[in-house]
Amino acid sequence: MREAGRTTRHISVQAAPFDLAAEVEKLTGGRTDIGAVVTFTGLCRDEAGLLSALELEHYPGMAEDEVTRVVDEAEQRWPLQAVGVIHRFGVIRPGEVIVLVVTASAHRVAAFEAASFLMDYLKTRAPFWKKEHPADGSSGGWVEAKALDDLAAERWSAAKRD
Amino acid sequence: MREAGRTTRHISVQAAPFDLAAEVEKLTGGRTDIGAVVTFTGLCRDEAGLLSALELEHYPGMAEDEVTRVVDEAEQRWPLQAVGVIHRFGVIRPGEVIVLVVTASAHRVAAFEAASFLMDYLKTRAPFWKKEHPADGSSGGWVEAKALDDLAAERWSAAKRD
Amino acid sequence: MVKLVYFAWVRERMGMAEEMVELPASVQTIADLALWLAGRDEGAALAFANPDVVRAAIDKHHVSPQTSVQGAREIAFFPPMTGG
Amino acid sequence: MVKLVYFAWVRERMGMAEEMVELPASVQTIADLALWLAGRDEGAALAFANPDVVRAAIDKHHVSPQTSVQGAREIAFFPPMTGG
Repeated sequence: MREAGRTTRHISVQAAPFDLAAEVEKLTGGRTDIGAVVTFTGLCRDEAGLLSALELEHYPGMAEDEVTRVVDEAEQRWPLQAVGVIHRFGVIRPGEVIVLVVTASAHRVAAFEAASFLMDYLKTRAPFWKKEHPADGSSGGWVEAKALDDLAAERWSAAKRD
Repeated sequence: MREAGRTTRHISVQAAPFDLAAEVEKLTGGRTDIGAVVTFTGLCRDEAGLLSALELEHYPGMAEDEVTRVVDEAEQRWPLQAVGVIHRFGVIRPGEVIVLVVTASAHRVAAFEAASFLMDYLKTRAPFWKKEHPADGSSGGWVEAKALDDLAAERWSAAKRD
Repeated sequence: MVKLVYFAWVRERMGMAEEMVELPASVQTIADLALWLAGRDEGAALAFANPDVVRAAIDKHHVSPQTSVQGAREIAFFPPMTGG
Repeated sequence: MVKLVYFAWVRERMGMAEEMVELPASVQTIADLALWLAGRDEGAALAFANPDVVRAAIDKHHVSPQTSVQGAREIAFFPPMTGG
């Protein structure tokens, strides 16, 4: 896991909560070659009290595969020493974590860009769907995909062409 | 600390190590309005075994003031719900943390951009200087500022003019 | 026989999570399959009412509407993703 | 009297971390002060050998070489920052 030139990686699609510090430690602990670690944590918001929970449906098998393909692409684009993605499914309450991305590199720009890229690509490519459970007990609906998320993902294609 | 519209902040210039998870919890724990948390951790590298430690000199008083001014500017540019900066001084060994930036926002782009901005500005504005202690016991020298870091900071001025 | 799987509101409108079907010879592409499914009943018609919105995967890889369904073992239909 | 403080290699070349000085009337700006200090001895000359590289702060705010030193209580000289 720790040889020079190899990227330590941890990918998981799971229902269970997880611990930020433990995940970072798992990826970077004991190493002295890492200069920069960026983490992104995506949480469930209560939308000013309107939301009691999000329910995340996923495509078992494809979710893991697609996250892996996105991580592969990030590793090809940036010199990463470690990369981790955990994406949860099932019922997630406000304040709970939905997704974690961790990137580690010798330098900060690679770590920042790779983490931002991973989130943009996961948003538009990983097969997960959010359903809202309103606090008033009504039936709720599926969260609509945002055109802005597609644009965010597309800027990485533009960057590649430059 | 937790009213709507107020940004929770924690700024510290200190010699002591700190705990990533505890700092994130301090800034975001118990809240249900945060959608995205980005952390940046900058660590001391051993430069393939050549370095035994970095010694960080700082300008007491001005370091805290300047970090505060940089955080003020980030808060003006992005809608942040919480922001934290911890910068250490003194002798720091490979694998140890030098700096931590935490940003929290309702949406991921603000959290990513603000964290990246904070690091670029801290690099070029916060009065800290790194001296290298080589592993072979020789006297070592001061780390030179990188022109690239100035360029990284300047792109935020360009972005403002757009 | 090919396995069809549905997710999110496509699943709800189809009224099922998966099914095994024998594709007629006229169904060559993902777009053909969507059109064929839409003609089956009211729920399916609603699921594919706006075929540009529905996404598809063959054997757990994203594909475009023009992709051939030949050799597919599992074909999935679902709305645009909203994870992350 | 004004307090001068030095950091990193400016401190090492000046041979001190701080000092109290009475500025002559000819020293109006940060650039004037750097030039005046550089004339004092060999170490100071080395510290300010490339005045474009040395940064300054007045009362803990970054300033440019053209900034007036009038009213300053504490003036700092240091190399470009390398924190973060």
